[in-house]
Amino acid sequence: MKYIIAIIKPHKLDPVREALTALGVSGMTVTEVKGFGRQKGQTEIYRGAEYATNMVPKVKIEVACASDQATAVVEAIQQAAETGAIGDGKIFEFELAGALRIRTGDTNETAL
Amino acid sequence: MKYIIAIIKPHKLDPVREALTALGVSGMTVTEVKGFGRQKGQTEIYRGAEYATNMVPKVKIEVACASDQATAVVEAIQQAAETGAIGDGKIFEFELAGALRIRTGDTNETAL
Amino acid sequence: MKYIIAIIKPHKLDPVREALTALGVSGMTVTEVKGFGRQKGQTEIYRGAEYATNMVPKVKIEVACASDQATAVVEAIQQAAETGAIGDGKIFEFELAGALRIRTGDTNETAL
Amino acid sequence: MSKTLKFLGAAGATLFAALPAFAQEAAEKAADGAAAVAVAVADGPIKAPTVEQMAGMVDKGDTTWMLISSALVLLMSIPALALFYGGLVRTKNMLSLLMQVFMIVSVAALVWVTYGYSLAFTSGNAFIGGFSKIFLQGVNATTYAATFSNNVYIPEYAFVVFQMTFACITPALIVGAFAERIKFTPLMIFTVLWLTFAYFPIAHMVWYWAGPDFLVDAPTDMGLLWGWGALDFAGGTVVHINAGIAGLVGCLIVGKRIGHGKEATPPHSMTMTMIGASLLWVGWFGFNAGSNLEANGLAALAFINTFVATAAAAVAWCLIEQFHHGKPSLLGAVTGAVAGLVAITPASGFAAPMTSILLGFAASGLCYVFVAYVKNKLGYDDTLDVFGVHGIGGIVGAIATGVVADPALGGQGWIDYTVFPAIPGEYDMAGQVMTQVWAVGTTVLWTAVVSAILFYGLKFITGLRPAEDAEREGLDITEHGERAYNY
Amino acid sequence: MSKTLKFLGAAGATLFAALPAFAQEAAEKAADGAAAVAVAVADGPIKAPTVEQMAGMVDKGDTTWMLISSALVLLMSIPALALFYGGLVRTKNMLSLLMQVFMIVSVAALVWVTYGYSLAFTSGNAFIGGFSKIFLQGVNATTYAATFSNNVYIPEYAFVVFQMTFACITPALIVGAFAERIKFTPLMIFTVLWLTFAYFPIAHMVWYWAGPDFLVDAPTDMGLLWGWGALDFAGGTVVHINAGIAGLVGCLIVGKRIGHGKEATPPHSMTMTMIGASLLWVGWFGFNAGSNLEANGLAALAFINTFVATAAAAVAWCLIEQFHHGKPSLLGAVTGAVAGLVAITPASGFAAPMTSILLGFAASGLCYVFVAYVKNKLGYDDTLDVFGVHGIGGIVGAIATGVVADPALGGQGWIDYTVFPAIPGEYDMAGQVMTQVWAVGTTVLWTAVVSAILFYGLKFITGLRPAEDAEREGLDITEHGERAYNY
Amino acid sequence: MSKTLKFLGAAGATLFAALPAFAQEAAEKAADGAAAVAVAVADGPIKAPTVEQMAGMVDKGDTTWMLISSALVLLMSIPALALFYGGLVRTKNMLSLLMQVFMIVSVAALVWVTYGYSLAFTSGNAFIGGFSKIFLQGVNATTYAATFSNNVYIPEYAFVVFQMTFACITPALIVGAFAERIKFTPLMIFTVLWLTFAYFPIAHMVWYWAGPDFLVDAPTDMGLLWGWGALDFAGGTVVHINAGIAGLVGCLIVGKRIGHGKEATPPHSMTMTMIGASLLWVGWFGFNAGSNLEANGLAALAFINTFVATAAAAVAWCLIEQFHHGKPSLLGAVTGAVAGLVAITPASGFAAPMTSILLGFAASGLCYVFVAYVKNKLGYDDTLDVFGVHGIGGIVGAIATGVVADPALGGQGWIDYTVFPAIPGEYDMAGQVMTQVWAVGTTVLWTAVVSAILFYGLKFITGLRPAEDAEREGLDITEHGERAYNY
Ligand SMILES: Nc1ncnc2c1ncn2[C@@H]1O[C@H](COP(=O)(O)OP(=O)(O)O)[C@@H](O)[C@H]1O
Ligand SMILES: Nc1ncnc2c1ncn2[C@@H]1O[C@H](COP(=O)(O)OP(=O)(O)O)[C@@H](O)[C@H]1O
Ligand SMILES: Nc1ncnc2c1ncn2[C@@H]1O[C@H](COP(=O)(O)OP(=O)(O)O)[C@@H](O)[C@H]1O
Repeated sequence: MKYIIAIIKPHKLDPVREALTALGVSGMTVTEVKGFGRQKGQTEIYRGAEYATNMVPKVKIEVACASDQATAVVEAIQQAAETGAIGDGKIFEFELAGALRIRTGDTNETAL
Repeated sequence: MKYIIAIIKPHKLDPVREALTALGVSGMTVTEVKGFGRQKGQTEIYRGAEYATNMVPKVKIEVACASDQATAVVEAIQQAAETGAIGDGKIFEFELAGALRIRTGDTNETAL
Repeated sequence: MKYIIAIIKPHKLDPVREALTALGVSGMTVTEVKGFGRQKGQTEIYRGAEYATNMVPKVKIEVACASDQATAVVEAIQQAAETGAIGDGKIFEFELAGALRIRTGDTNETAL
Repeated sequence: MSKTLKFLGAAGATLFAALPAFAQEAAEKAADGAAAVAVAVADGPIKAPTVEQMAGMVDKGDTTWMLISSALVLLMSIPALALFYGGLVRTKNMLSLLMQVFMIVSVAALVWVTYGYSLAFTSGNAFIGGFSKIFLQGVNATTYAATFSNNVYIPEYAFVVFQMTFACITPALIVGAFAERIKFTPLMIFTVLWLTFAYFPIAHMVWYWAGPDFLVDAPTDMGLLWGWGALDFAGGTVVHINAGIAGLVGCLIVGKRIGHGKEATPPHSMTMTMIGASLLWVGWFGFNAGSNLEANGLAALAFINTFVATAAAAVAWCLIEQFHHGKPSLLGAVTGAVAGLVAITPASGFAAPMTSILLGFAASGLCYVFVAYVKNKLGYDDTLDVFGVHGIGGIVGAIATGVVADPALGGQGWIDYTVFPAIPGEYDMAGQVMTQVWAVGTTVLWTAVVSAILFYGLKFITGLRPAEDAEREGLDITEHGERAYNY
Repeated sequence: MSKTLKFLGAAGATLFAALPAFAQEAAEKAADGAAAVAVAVADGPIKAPTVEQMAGMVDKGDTTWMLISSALVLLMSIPALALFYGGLVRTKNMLSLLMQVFMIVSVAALVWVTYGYSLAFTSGNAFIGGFSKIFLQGVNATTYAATFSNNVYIPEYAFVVFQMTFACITPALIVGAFAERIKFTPLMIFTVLWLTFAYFPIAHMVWYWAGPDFLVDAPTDMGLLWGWGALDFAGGTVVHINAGIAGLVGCLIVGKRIGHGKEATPPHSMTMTMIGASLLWVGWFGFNAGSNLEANGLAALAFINTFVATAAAAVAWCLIEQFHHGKPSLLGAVTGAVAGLVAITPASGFAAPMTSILLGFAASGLCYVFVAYVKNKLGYDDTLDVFGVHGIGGIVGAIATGVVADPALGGQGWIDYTVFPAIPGEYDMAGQVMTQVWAVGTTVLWTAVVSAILFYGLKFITGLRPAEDAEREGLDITEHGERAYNY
Repeated sequence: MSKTLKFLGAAGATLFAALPAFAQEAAEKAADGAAAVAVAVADGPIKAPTVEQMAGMVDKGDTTWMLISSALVLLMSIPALALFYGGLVRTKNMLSLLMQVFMIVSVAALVWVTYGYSLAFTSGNAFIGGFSKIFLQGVNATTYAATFSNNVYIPEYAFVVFQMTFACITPALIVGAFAERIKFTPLMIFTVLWLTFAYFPIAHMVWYWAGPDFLVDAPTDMGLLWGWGALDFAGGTVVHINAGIAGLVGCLIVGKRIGHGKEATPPHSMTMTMIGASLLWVGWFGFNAGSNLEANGLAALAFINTFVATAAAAVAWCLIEQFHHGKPSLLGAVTGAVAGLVAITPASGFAAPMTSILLGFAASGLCYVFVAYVKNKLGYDDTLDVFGVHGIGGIVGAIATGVVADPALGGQGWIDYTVFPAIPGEYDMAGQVMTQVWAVGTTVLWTAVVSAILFYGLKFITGLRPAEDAEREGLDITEHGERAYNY
């Protein structure tokens, strides 16, 4: 199994969610985060003074999936989340050693 | 070492914390997240109009532990977090390659 | 590639970010979390009654980096985040199986 | 309704407070604490008093009442309305709502003193006033405005500022209909134009008249709807129907939000919405009871009616939800409360507390139907139910005013200002209801046409909506470069 | 205290403002801007004036004052109290608090105009009024209510609405005691019953009397505690002790929250609590100074006392915390402020500013002891310290009123309304304190018994608490299907 | 300006409302609803009336106005200013701001009644009053304070409490300058000392005089700046320049925040800031129009000026941002609004609405320059622009008052109280502007010196800043052991 973490722009959450649902992904977990990267943040202006912020609000998506689904998931996220502008985000892929559904006790693939 | 990520219902946080403490787990990290899964969200009603929300508030718990403790941790979480209703959440298990306590510089098992 | 997760004290975020930038780390993702550990929380007082809180606000930093950079990153975080007082936090290291930059489709090291 | 000219208005309680005594003892008219009037008492009220005489007909209690009422109505716009609306949108658009309301208030205030007051409250024709008080010329600290009682005046600045707050809140109400998807600059332009072509004329038509000491000698110097005898105590037509219809037209022309109907858009902060609703309730006392222009028993009546109609409407909405969904919601409670406030507005000085409660119940139910069913059926995207609550609630209230004002139901009836001093007129409920219907119809038509022209015009000239990506990202960042929260 | 019937009340400043002058120059009584009174002046005040005569005894300044005071007291409930309470609970119960307060206000308003006003403020027996003004019959825009001064009246609707706001806030205060664990529907039923059997009787006992122009001829037409001569300027017994005791009884019968004592439950938003406390302070001026029913020097006295007692209590709590824990907290500051507001309430029109400051200090210290020690010792779960602050603060204030009202300490003493026109009575501090103690005891007993019966009854009939899982999940979702925040 | 002693003040509208009529008909002076004055009318106004006579010169409308204005000014401090400031800081310092403002208000109120009122408003020398009313001795519910009109009085407690709210808000304004980095205890000590040595003297210099019925016989019993003929309607010098300069001195002596200039510190909640700004606007009507001390046409003038100057300033700031950065921001809009409020303060009762608008525009532009350029150029860390907005806005307003008060521009001119009854004086714009400049200079100098001494003194005795780690962690936890939010 794989565990995919994607950092995307907040307003891309809905398209990404739809893309993943279309793929048959049964669940995901979403966190509001702040990102620091090449996209150095909008220049923010307070009372006329400009500041370069380097923390940009992002959304982190976590999806556990079967190993053979991983590539499709990554691709789906990339396509849905892309705007072409800097700050589109990253997708990270991990090995998932085990999974369990709390309600039923199902484990691994069946738990997802 | 293992790294356990559990997504649970928010009001189960206290029981889970107690169960883990009872087990001798020395620490954990908690994040407020939103979950998307089978539990399609309460039907929320705004001014008489119903919407099916698919984002349900959840709590994510992260626990690093020694490998031999992992099963016990997973079981403890499952028991404490279970309600039997849909949306109880998942537990994911990862290999943890290294750990370090910032204060002392202790590494790996001793760092937990 | 490695994926470093560090739990630090909130007011140490700026020094850590600076230390990592100095190291040439190109990005990171930050989440507000609550920590539960040895630092049992300030004794909080509400209307004269004392409670021991066990949830302390922390900040979680996630950095993906090339494997050979990992040690330097961990050290930099540790030095910047250390106060010597209890609750300074932990650093966890994971194997990162894959990475992708959404904007360009670059993968792995080049994606970071 | 009979075409006979009737002059109605908020009853002049000062004069009629003690009707039995009226005929017998002129001295009693020294009532209600106005030494001023005492001057007049000797030889009865003075017809068409001079400014110097008016100075002796002012009561500081009234002046205080009008000033504090003005402050309360400003409170209704900022922060109350801004919070009520803002709490209901998504976080990414919160700041844009706050900004829109804040700046509409600011712009409207400037427009009002520049030419709005003149267009609305000077003599002109039946549809619009003139430019005689442009830039407030001729208005100063020693000029006075008439009330609904013979020989009772208030400082004109107090009247200007009280009416100003109405001109500030009305366009701000509209923005809820197309919240989360409007560009800021066109909205500001719309505000100025809409005030000019919709608000000022309708305010003139509904509220302008020569005053109780002058009307007898100037029997045609009045706005169209006032002349018809339409009853609108505090602005059901001018404010709520006007804004409700403009909102409906606006949301149709602006179009639906991206994702409308598919994504749930839960209120980002019901806390803010509740604060807003509560302050709206508090401020509305200035709106309704202040519209009496005097601090007397009638103002107290308008006050208590405003209180209980709102309470009834909140309870009604909760009961409906309880039966319909099994749970009463806070959003329901506050929506009901606002519906009650809207509905009682035109009736507040005419109804009795018990009929106000019934009106509150009825308005709540009807608004519920529109908000929960009709809107979804017809599929328009009136984001914050400006039409469903202000439009429908306003129409219900305006028409029901014809019923509840009937003295037979404990109402205050109407006052015949064609005789001097004014006397209560004879009440014809059916006729009055028809007058109300005509007034509503006129307002709806006028504002719909003007709003449609303005929205279409701006759509083609400046555009109304931000780019799709900007809408997705949220107006806070794209229109104002800020976020509402940086926790 | 001597069993002799004494008639006390808020001093009639209008009459006694210029005591030396009183005997000599009747003309001076034309004081305080009321032309109205001028009518009376010619032959001295009129005993038992007719309604027509009353119409000439109304001052628009008073009317304005009563209306704006009513708005301020509504502000105290919504949003102030709702925010003060809501900020202190956990996020998951925030909305339930807002909803409870909002709907209690709405329901109480309807109950008040339906039969509450009649039960509280019409002639009946010493314990409860009658049904003569049920559905507000007989009340209209031209009826008047007495004040504490001979021949000074206010529109009855203004009196009705002012008192209404008190009936709205009192049951809302109670909910803090069992916040985070009460079902909504039983709470609404409780509100109606408790108003009927606890609030209306106690309001009648403490506040009902025939009025200064009528009492001489109707020497027994009054509430029980009023007849005893108990002093309660603005509702220390009726509002605060009443609610405080009901809260204590409620939290005992409802039971402790799950996890009480084990889990820390930090306030989810001290920002909201601070807004609430601030608006409570602002609104309380309407509550206390408005209770004077006239805008004169005594109202100003009640105002300044309310200000400085609160400031003193806030400072006192901070100093205690500084010495006790090394840091003053905002929660401490606002809790102290509210304790001061509660304590000064019965005394606000009787004390002098300097004795008010002392009262504020004392009340803050005593409430601290209850909130920080006694509660924990006894182990009851009064979530938001309704008993500790409103109950204890109310009792301290009510008893201390007997001390600070003493003219020897700069207080206002009491007015003997058995003579016409009224005159100041002779002050007996020890006797007065005993009267206050009796009044407190009666109130405590009455409300405790009524509340206990109602809570137990509802516990068995409808149940009071949500299921354990529902309580854990939070009342926002389980009772109302909404969240306070969706950021 | 000529060195001749001139006695200026807010024009006595009561008397001059009907100037043409003035000479002819003494009876007209019965104007504005005061039966009281009627007593006087028979033989013209009474010079130096006794307290008993004053009792007949009080209008309840004025009393209501002063009480509600006082409530509005308290609202400006808590919650308005606290939220306005608090929203702009980072989350970790939010609670500290709320606490600072809340406790400064509490402490200042106690200091005011203890000796502040006496030092500011009793006869002493040109710089400071005496101790004759220490602990408010001699003040009671039957003493009266003069207004700006002959023979018009208000209850002294109402005057005491109105002025108290000014003493409460002024030191609270200062804290914005060194927000996020000040220890709480020294701040409280500073508050007491600064009130004593800066605020009370300046209030005495600017506002103290014997009153219109007494000045003729006591031609030197007045504060220094009042004697110069400086015009300051509502406290441009006493409140805004005073606080603005103290803030500048404070932020220089306290030093910059850690990370200043490097880290962006976005406002943690623009929602709170907007609520604060809105309530400031609403409350400011009490501040400005309340400063008229009477509810008449002049109060209405001050009210409308306050409204439109603010609107103009908000619009101006947005337009500047639109041209400069392409987007108007909410922070800009509210900052502009506050700049407008500050600038109109000294001029509010003197200007005409149209000149107020121009003043609002000008002040907004000048404050923008200071906030956006000068501050960054000079590199001081005035966290919330207390100097840039209150200092600069206050100075602009104070000097411009000399221009806009000119009757040639529709202004109210000045009143010559050296004759009895008072009459309008002849206006010399250039001279008046010079007087204003002198008044500003004196205020700046006085407050700068006092503030510098106090800040340096405290720096060495108690220290002003928390430890570096504490500052990083945030003052909420380190100074008060609490967090503003625990979601
Ligand atoms: N090395 C990294 N480790 C963890 N998160 C990263 C890393 N680099 C970037 N991110 C996350 O991805 C987001 C987008 O990265 P950025 O460099 O701004 O744009 P792009 O991906 O278009 O090059 C950042 O805001 C951050 O949240
Ligand atoms: N594939 C997944 N990857 C990541 N998180 C998931 C996944 N599936 C479910 N979750 C998380 O688990 C929560 C519960 O899952 P859900 O399918 O609703 O219920 P259940 O676990 O009872 O079947 C979801 O809200 C989501 O946060
Ligand atoms: N086993 C663990 N798994 C996950 N997070 C942990 C674990 N132990 C500690 N943490 C995180 O690290 C933080 C600091 O740990 P704590 O034990 O309080 O202090 P220290 O690291 O100085 O011993 C905790 O608040 C928690 O967020």
